[in-house]
Formats: sequence, structure tokens, C-alpha cells
Amino acid sequence: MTEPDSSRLVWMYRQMLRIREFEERVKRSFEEHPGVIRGHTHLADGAEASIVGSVAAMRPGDQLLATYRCHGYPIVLGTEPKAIMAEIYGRADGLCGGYGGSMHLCDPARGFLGTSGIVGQGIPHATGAAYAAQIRGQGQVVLCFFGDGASKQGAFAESLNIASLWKLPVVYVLENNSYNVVTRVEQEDANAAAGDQLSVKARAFSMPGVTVDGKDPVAVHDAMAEAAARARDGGGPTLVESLVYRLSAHGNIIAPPGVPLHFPEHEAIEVFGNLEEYEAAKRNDPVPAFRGRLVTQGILGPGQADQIGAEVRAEMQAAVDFALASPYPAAEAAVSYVYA
Amino acid sequence: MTEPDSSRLVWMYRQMLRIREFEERVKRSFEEHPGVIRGHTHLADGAEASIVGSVAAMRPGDQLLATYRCHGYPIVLGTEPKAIMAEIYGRADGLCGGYGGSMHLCDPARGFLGTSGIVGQGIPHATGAAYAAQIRGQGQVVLCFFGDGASKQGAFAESLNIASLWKLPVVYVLENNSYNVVTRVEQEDANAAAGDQLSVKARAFSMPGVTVDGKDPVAVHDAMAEAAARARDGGGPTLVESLVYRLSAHGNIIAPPGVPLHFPEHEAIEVFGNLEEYEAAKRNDPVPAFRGRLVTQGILGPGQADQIGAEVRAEMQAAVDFALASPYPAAEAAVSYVYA
Amino acid sequence: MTRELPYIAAINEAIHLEMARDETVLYYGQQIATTENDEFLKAFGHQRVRVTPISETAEIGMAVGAALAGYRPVVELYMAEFMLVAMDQVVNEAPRMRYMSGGQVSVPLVLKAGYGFTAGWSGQHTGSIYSMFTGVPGLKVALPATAADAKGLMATAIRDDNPVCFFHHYLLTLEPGEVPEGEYLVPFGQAAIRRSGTDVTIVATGWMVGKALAVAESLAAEGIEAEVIDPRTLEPLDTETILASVAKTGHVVLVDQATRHGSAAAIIAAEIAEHGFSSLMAPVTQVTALDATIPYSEPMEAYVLPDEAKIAAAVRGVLGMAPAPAD
Amino acid sequence: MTRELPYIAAINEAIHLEMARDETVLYYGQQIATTENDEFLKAFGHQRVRVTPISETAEIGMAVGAALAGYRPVVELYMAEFMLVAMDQVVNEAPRMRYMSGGQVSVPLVLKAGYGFTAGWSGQHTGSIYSMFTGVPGLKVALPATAADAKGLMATAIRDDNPVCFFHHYLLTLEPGEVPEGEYLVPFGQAAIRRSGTDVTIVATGWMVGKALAVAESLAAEGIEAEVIDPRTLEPLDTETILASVAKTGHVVLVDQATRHGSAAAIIAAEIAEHGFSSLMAPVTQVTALDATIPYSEPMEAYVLPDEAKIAAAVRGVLGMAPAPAD
Ligand SMILES: Cc1ncc(C[n+]2csc(CCOP(=O)(O)OP(=O)(O)O)c2C)c(N)n1
Ligand SMILES: Cc1ncc(C[n+]2csc(CCOP(=O)(O)OP(=O)(O)O)c2C)c(N)n1
Ligand SMILES: [Mg+2]
Ligand SMILES: [Mg+2]
Repeated sequence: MTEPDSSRLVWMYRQMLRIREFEERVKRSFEEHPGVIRGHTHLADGAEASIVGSVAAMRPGDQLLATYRCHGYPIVLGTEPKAIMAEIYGRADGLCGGYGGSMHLCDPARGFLGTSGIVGQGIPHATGAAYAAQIRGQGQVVLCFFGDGASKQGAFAESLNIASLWKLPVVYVLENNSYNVVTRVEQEDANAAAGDQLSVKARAFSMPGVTVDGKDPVAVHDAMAEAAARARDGGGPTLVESLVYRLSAHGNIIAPPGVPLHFPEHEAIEVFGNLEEYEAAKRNDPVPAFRGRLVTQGILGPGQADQIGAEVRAEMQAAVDFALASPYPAAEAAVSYVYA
Repeated sequence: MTEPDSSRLVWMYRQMLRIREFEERVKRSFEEHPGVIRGHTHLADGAEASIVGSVAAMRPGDQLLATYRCHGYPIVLGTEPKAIMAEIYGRADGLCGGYGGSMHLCDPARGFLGTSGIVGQGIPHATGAAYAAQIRGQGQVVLCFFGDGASKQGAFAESLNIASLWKLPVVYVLENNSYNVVTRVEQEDANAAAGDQLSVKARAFSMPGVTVDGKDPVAVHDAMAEAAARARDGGGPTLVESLVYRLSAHGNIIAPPGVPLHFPEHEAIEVFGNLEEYEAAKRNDPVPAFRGRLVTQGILGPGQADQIGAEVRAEMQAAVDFALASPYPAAEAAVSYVYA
Repeated sequence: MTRELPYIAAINEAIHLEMARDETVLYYGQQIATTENDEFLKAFGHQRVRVTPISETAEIGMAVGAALAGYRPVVELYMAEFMLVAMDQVVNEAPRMRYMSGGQVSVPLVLKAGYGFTAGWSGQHTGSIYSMFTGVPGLKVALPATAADAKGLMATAIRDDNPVCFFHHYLLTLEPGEVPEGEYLVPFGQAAIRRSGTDVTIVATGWMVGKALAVAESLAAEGIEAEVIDPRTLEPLDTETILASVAKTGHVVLVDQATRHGSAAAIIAAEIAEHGFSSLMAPVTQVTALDATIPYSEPMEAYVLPDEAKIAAAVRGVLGMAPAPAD
Repeated sequence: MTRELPYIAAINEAIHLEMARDETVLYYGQQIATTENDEFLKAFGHQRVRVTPISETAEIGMAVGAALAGYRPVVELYMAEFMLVAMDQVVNEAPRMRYMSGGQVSVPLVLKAGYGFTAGWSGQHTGSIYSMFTGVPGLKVALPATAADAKGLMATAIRDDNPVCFFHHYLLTLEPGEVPEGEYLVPFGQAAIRRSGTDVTIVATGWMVGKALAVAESLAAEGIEAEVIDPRTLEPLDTETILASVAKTGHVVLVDQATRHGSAAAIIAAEIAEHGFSSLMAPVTQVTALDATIPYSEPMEAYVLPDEAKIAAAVRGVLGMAPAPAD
């Protein structure tokens, strides 16, 4: 396992910033371009360090699958933000041609095999991709991303048992942001209620389980790299619980057409009236924190950091402009791709 | 928790013998009365000590749910073997009027709420009955019986998390007979493959888990009584892994009408050619073992034991005779009880 | 006395009234009662009103167990698709228990789930999958199309001694309607004639009812009187009312948001083709969603769904009229 | 060259041949290959042939993932009902992935499951639930009724680039039939005319095909020539062949082991009522299972199922003949 060097660390910071800026622009779209985003959109802001640290541990040929909260991964994998934003805006130039939208990004060419919008159901998909990788025998590893709430869906337990039994090359990344929509994890998870970490779930599958600070991209990278190395060497899967905090609400408000959509306040404020919790999370925002750390360590110059910021802002502005300019798909295209 | 006294121990021996003799008669029915038993029948021989020890820990008002392998429990609860045999023979006087058959016994008046023939699906049923018991607040406890294989069904994990979280008065009894049909537990369970006990699964739910010798009715009783007491006192659920050995094959052969049904050899012999394993299990048969123990301890006189044997044989002969004499339901009855 | 209420409020009112009336009624599911401010929690307490993990198999399976033990659970499932991870509990456990026990037990429970959210929710959250639950002996299926029915059918569902799938339409969530105050029950198995007419029978459910009525009004201007029937429950299905209407009109158009081979329309068409054949003067015509997963992008989503133009064209078709002049 | 094989052996032969032909074909599920004596294991090894735990959601979900990653899994599920615990994977994951990706991925997999085991298996193991899988865009459904079709449809299913539910009928398991040797493919969407006739069209699937043919033979003695059609696949459905037959006969009886509102018969009836209306001379009559869970006891089980007498009576009915003399 090789520690990320300076240029890698700067690259990681840039990726975190790209995710943050992209999600900011998605969120702002609800006000700046009402109606261009439909349905239900979920943001990754707050989880940037965890996402970047995880993807940074991947090697060429590795693959990942995720959930409806899926904008961050492809950005780090190299998918054009233009294509992602156009997909979220439902345009013909979208990553999935406007068929899937925000919840169903997919870029198989870069190893992103897809998502499921049904909680927990992507976990067996990733496990099956790992089974395929094991058969193919080229040392590929599959990363499986899901949330704290998803770990209470039967598909989670069924999949981890098989992965451990078959020693499949998969790393299960449980992004614990303490919430499943408006439900706090202690309200629905027996481990959390008992004061245990969710990574103890691994014990039921005779599988290693670790909990890592998801706000620290390097810590996440190291844990992921170790797990990936074990998986690659035939040592089987690992459950990595990554502690993050979602800085936006679960998703935009759920309403029928006609009602303008927007993002409400985070549930800590809106539902639980716990402003302190949210403010604390803001103070520990992983993106500025990592910038500060790199600057203090002299790895990143303040000017360079501002420069990156400017580049990223320009990149995401271009993505918005591209998406707005992209045409809608032809209506009749709806009957394509039903069958292969 | 009160230790079973002598008369209770003798009662437990009688119940074990009643289950054994009943299952023997079910099995013999395939030869003695070809065609009277249809579909798929699963026997509890080998698990008598576990079943009796468990049910012996129940108090009035307690309830249980089980699987398709369900003949033993109602016998101990006091359901008439006549009615059970008649059900297995598909007769009008059957416990369920011939609607359910061998896999779906049910005697709510005695606390047996029913079964599911779909693996793992009865576990949430028992958990829901425990939720009802918690609301009712009369100190009822629910026993939930299922197999080693069932613990890999998502319903298991989902249910245990909620039971632990809500501190429901339920005891989960995992009857580990080392087989799920023709599959050995090490072939399908990550814990078994790693040399761990299946009771470690409880860790994933921050719930106590114990493994007990299912061949010893007193050991099972003690473990169950302790778990039931905790449940009654609001301490929540326990996972009890009871190590048993099924002395018959999983079930009778699976074949379309026309092909006479019968019980093949146990899978250890028929599939794995492991006669030693099976013979060893026979040598450790819990029923004669418990008789020997009670006789040695002077709790049961040899004559008394023979006497019990004779009574039980007569009781089960009567059950067979009754079932054979019972009429078939009227065909038109098939459209009753569809809706309440 | 009635007053205007949104569809969703009418459903909640029914649950609230039934919980007040019968203390064995429970209400639990995901995302409900997570704080003490919850109205149900305040009224009925933590034991009868509970938030659950994302564990539909346990949630629904526990409802079966609680029902076997004497309670009447109402499970909040949000979206019909979320029942798919627990489908065995819905179609192979809950409706079978009573029968297999020879009538010894009953399983009164309500599975409340929204459907048909074709508003950009893309491929996995927009289905109209109710026909997967029909033809399952022991199971009932309600599909309210108005706020009043939403209340009345929910109350009836809760009092029913059988498992009931209560499917409310997401696009009707905020739809206001006159709703009777207090106890209000809408019987199962009684279709509603939303508009009477003599020329053609249009059968529609949920969100499609409003579209059918709009088409009926526009056709009235051309002197065509369409009868619009809303079955309200698919199990039991009020074939009688539908057949009586067809006997009168001789023409029928079935409108369904689901796909052709996964629709209630097909089931109704089959009943008419067998029992209403003699009165049919034209083909039994279905207007359903096209055979595609619901796409995210708006123009494609609109393209696959039944709409007023498609319904009107179908009506003109069965009546042998010229297509509407393109405007 | 053909030779006689039992239905189940024909299925296994197809899987074996396809695995030999294409190394991306995998075969796994419960209770298979638990010892080294397993034929598939010997031929294709431990990686491509594996026993799984009782975890259908993972088994089917992993098939989706393996398919996304370039393999062609065949999942052994034994009984159709066991898919219900994983229904979301079957109807809301596998068939949606390609569409939602805008055609970037495909999900070739086969779900092999038996159904209709009405031989004392009681309420939870006997269903004919195939209609729950129709009308799901992206999903295909095959229902072989003969040993030859069992082989040919399985081979086609494995080569298909889409998810396919392959439902074999348990009561046909040992049914022998002439089966072509070597590569043999039966195309999807092409119904088989099992018997041609001019007076009435009988459409039947699976186990019902044999009963329909028996009825056809007995009616032939009375001078009635029935045409018996077996759709073979429900998705795609060969409506053309059925309509052509109805155009010829003007009379149709649909036989289905499922319940009336959960049947393929209803879907076919709806197609005929819309597209074959002009040729219909009598009601489209369905012969289905009665609305009851399948009971355990033999007389009750027989009572709820379609049989030759019920089919014959229906045919006589549509032809306006007197009921058969009671014997
Ligand atoms: C089976 C199922 N049940 C419920 C839902 C509704 N739902 C969508 S996201 C979500 C919360 C998931 O929480 P978590 O797994 O912690 O992921 P997060 O959103 O916090 O990233 C829920 C309940 C669903 N999509 N699927
Ligand atoms: C969901 C589901 N999958 C598969 C089956 C088929 N099946 C019936 S019993 C059984 C084995 C269960 O093994 P275990 O849980 O150990 O119980 P045991 O039979 O050993 O008592 C299986 C696989 C089923 N009934 N339900
Ligand atoms: Mg979360
Ligand atoms: Mg077992």
C-alpha cells in the first residue's frame, strides 16, 4: 500500500472540491433554473473526503456500484461533469441519454456499473460483479457504496455472507451519515442504539470490519487501500464504515408536478431542531479542513488552492451551461433500449 | 428460573418419545399406507430434546411459530396427535381441516400461531407476535424456531435488528442440524466456514447469542428459560443456537403424482457418503440417551420407561387409526376460508 | 357534513379515526413519528406508532405476526415498489395464513403504499404495479381516486379482517376534494359511476379517472355521452356495474397507467369479453402505458403515459368516429 | 436426430451445451454441486458452478451484477415462489438497468424456476404466478410445455441479452418427449400450434396443454375440430398466431392454471377482445383455477384446478352445444 504523495494529495483535494462545487450547482439549479431538475435528487456534499479517499484506492480495472446518491463517484472516476449535469437536467447529451436521471448514473467504461434506487439492492449487484472479477482472475476489486440505513435491508446480510464465504474481491463501504431520510441511526439500528459501531455487523459474517473517519480522505484512502489489497490477494471482503455527515437535506422536497421543488434545511434543523449538531458538522466541513491541512503542511500553496477553486468553479459553470444548452431527447426515444 | 423436577423430567422424556414415535409413524405411513401423505413432509426426529427443552421453558400465554418442520411443537403443546396425523393425511378431522397439511400446522388456542413454508419468512411473523405481546403487556414471550439455513435469509437479519432495537420479548431458536436439504452448513455459512458458531450472528444486532447442546433437553431448557426470563423482564431477545442432528432425510423424495413417495437415506449417506457421521449421530440419539440418564439417576424406573413407551406407541397407533378412518373434506370446501 | 381536504389528509384522517376507535389498530413504518411532535405519536403513543428501519420484509412480516396475535397493523410503505423486496410476505404469507389454518386465524392488516409517481422519479419509483397483487386469493386491493374515497376506503381497509393493499396515487397527493367528517366508510367491491352516459363506457382508476372525465366533458360538446366508471377496488372487482354500463353503451375503453400486460385493464377486458360479449358493439379498447420502463426526461415520460388525447382517440375509435381535427 | 428425454433432462442438456459453448455462462443456486460428483461441476469447475446459501435476493442480485460485468448467469431457483423474496431484483432491477443506463449496459441472465406443483404441496409452493412477471418492460418470460421446448427455450434464454424468467412446470418434470440432439433453439415469441382445427381455438400453457389436447381429441370424436395453441413465451407474446387462429375459428377458450385475475389468460383475452373482436362469434371464455389458495387435501386441490371436464364444458359452451351427457 503506497501512501498518496503530494501531487496525489493535491489531486484528492481538487476532486473533493469538484464534487462540492458540482453538488452546489445542482442545488442552486432548483433556484436558478426552476423545473430543470425533476423527481428526487440526492447530494453528496459532506461525503467528499470519503468518496475521494475510496476512489483514490482503486486501480485501473476496478469497479464500483452505488446508490441514488451517486454524483460524486463518477466525477472522481473522470466522467465529464457536463454529461452528469445534462443527465440530471434530463437532456439528450446526458450520461444516460436522459433515461436515468440523477439517481441512476452509470459509466461502465470507467468502471461505474450503475446504481439502484431501491435501498440495499445494489449490494448484491456489487457482490455479483466481484464474483465476476474473481472468475476473470485479473485482480480486479469492486467497491460497493451504500448508507447506514441500507445495512438493515436483508440484501446487505445475504450479500456479505456470500462474499465472505466465497472470499470475493469486494469492499463494502457503509457511508454512515447518521440519517436515513428523517430517521436517526439510533432510532433504527440496534448497534447504534447500543452504542456500538455499525462495523460490528461484519462479525456476523466472520469478516473484518473497520470504522474510519470519513472526513479524512487520507484515513479513508489507507483503510480502503488495505481492504482492497486484501481483496486482491484473495483475502476476501471487508466492511468499512466511513463516518460522514450529509451537509444537505436527504433530498429535495417530494411533491407532485406544479409544486416548485427545493432543498429544505438539513433534518437536524428542520426535524430535530438540533442546530448545534448541524453547525458542528459545518465547522468540521472536510473540504476546507483538507485545504487547511494541505496548506499548513506546505503541500498546497494558498494561491494554488485559489487557482484550483477558480478552475473548478469554471468547470462546473461550463457543465451547467452545457446542460442548459443540451436539447431534450426526442419523445419517441422512450421506446428504445427496453430490450437489448 | 426453576430447574425441572423429577416429574417434569419424566414428562420431558415422555414428550420426546411422543415426538419420536409420531414421526416414526409418519415415516412408516409412506410404506404402510402409500399415497395417504402427499407433497413434502419434514420430520423432527433427532431434534426432540431441543423441541421439548424449548417448549418446556414456555409459560401459559406464551406463543411460538415454526417452519414446515413443525410436527414436534404442537405435540408438546398438547395438540391431539390424532388431529395432526389427520391433517398430514389430508382429512376433514385434521387440525387445519386438510387445508394446510404437514407443512402448515397451526393451533392458536395452544399458542402455536402457525408456520411458513418459505425459508426465513416465519421469523418476522414471530417478531410481530412479540411486538403484539409487548403492547399487550402481560409478560408473554414468543419462541421463534427456524433452521441453520434460514439464518442466511434476509428476513432473519431484518427481524433480529428490530427485535433487539425494540427489546421485544422473543427468543430466536436456530436449530442447527448442519444441513439445509443437501447442503452442509460450511458450504453456505460464512461463520461455519470460518469455524465460528452461528450464534456469533447475534453480535451484528448487539444481542446476546448462545450455543447449546440440542441433544440435552435440560441444557436447552435452561438456556431457553434464561432467555425467556430476560425477554419477559424487558431485556429483549436472545439468539439460541441449538445443535441438533436430523436423523431422517430433509424430507420425502420430491416427485410428481404417480411416483410413490418415500424417505431416502439421510444426506450424509445418500449424498456425501459419510456413513460415520450418521452412525455417530445415531449413537448419540437424544431419546435413548435421555432415557438412560433418567434411569441411571433413578428418576425413571426401567419398568416405568417401558410403560411410557407402550402408552406412547398406543397413542400414536390410535392417531394413525383415527386419521385413516377420518373422511376427506368435501371438494367444495376448497372455496371456504379464502377471506375472513 | 363535508369539507375540502387534500387526498393525503383524508387518508391520515381515516387512520387517525380508526386508531381512536379501535386500540388494536397500529401504525408503523419508515420515517414516521421520529419526533415527539408527530400527531399520531401524540395521540396514540410510542407503542402503537413506531418508526422502523428500512426492512420491509420484517415490517410486513411483523404485521402478519401482529395480526395473528390480535392486532390490526397499518404499515406505512411510501412507495409500492418498496413492497417488492418483501413480496413473499404480501402475496404468499399474509393472504395464505387463514386458508392454510382452515379458518383458525385471520390476518387483518393494511399495506399503505403510493404508486404511479410519474413526475421525474425515473425507472424504479414510478410503477403502477397493482396488477401484481390481483388474483391472489385472500388479498384485497384498493385504489382510491378521490379524497373522499381515500378516507372511506382506508377506513374500510382497516376494519376488514383480511390483508389489504391500499394503493394511493402519488400524483393525487395534494388533490383537494369534499370529504365527509367523522366516520365514513366506502364499501369494497362497489365501483363508482363518476359520470353517467349512454354512448360509451370508460373504465379508469386512480390518476386516470380525472383524465377520463376531462375527455368525457370535451366529447359531450360533440354530443357524445361517455359513462366513466372507477372500480375503486380491484379485489373485489365490481364486474356487475361495469357490465351493466357496457350493456347500456355497447362500447368500452379501458384506461390504465400500467403497461398493457401488467394492467388491471386486461383483467377487466377479459371479464367483459366473457360476460359482456353479447352487448359489445366494438372492440374492447385499452389505453395503457407503452411498454417501456418510465424514463426520467419529461418528454419521454409523457410519451409513454396515457393522456387525454390518447383516450379521446380511443373513444372515437370504438365509436367509429373520425379522428379529432389536429389543432 | 432426436431421442426421447424427460423434460427436466432436456433443460439440463440445454444448460450443459450452452456452458460448453460459452464460458461466460454460469450456473449457480441452492442444492446444486454440493459434491464433486455433480455433472456440471465435473464439466465446468467450481468457479462457474456453485452452490449458494438460501439467499435469493443475493443470488438474483448477484446475477444482475455478474451480468453487468460481462457474464451470463443461470440461477437455479427451484420454485417460482422463492423468487418472491427477491421480487425487486427480478422486476425492478434486472429489467431496468439497461434502460436507465440509456443502453450502455445489458443484463443477460436466466432465472430458472419450477411452478404449479399442485401435488399436495399446499398453499405456498404450488402457485402459477407467471403473470406477475408479464408487462414488465425489459423482462422476458418462457413457459415450456414439452421436453423439446424445454431444451430449445432454455438455450434461447441463455443466449438472450435480456433477463429471462424460465418457468418449467413441476408436474411435467418426468414427462418424456422427443428432443433434438445438439444445438437446438426455440425462438421466443413464436407460439406452437399443437393441433390444428377449424371450429374452436384453445390456448393453453404448461401442464394445461396436455389437457387441452386430450379434450380436443375427445371432441374430435363428436366432429369438433379444436385448434390448440401453446404461446410458449408470454413475453414476447405471439398475439399474431392466436389472432390468426381466432380469425379462422371465431371461437376461443383460454385455459390457465392460475387464478382468473392473476392469469395469462386474462392478458390474452384482452388482446383478442381488442384485436380479434371482428372475428369473434362467441364470448372469450376462460377456464382458470378457482379463487382459492391451493389446498393440501387431494379432493379440494382437484376441485380448484382446471381439468378436462371443465375445458370440454367451456368449449361446448362457446360452440353453443348441449353439455356432455353425465356418465
Ligand atoms: C426498499 C426501499 N425502502 C425505502 C426506500 C426509500 N428511501 C430512499 S433513500 C432512503 C434512506 C436510505 O438511507 P441510507 O441508507 O442511510 O442512505 P443515505 O440516503 O443516508 O445516503 C430511503 C428509506 C427505498 N428507496 N427502498
Ligand atoms: C425462500 C426459500 N428458498 C428455498 C426454499 C426451499 N427449502 C425448503 S426447506 C430448505 C432448507 C432449509 O434449511 P434449514 O433452514 O437449515 O432448516 P431445516 O430444513 O434443516 O430444518 C430449503 C432450501 C424455501 N422453502 N424458501
Ligand atoms: Mg444515511
Ligand atoms: Mg438445517
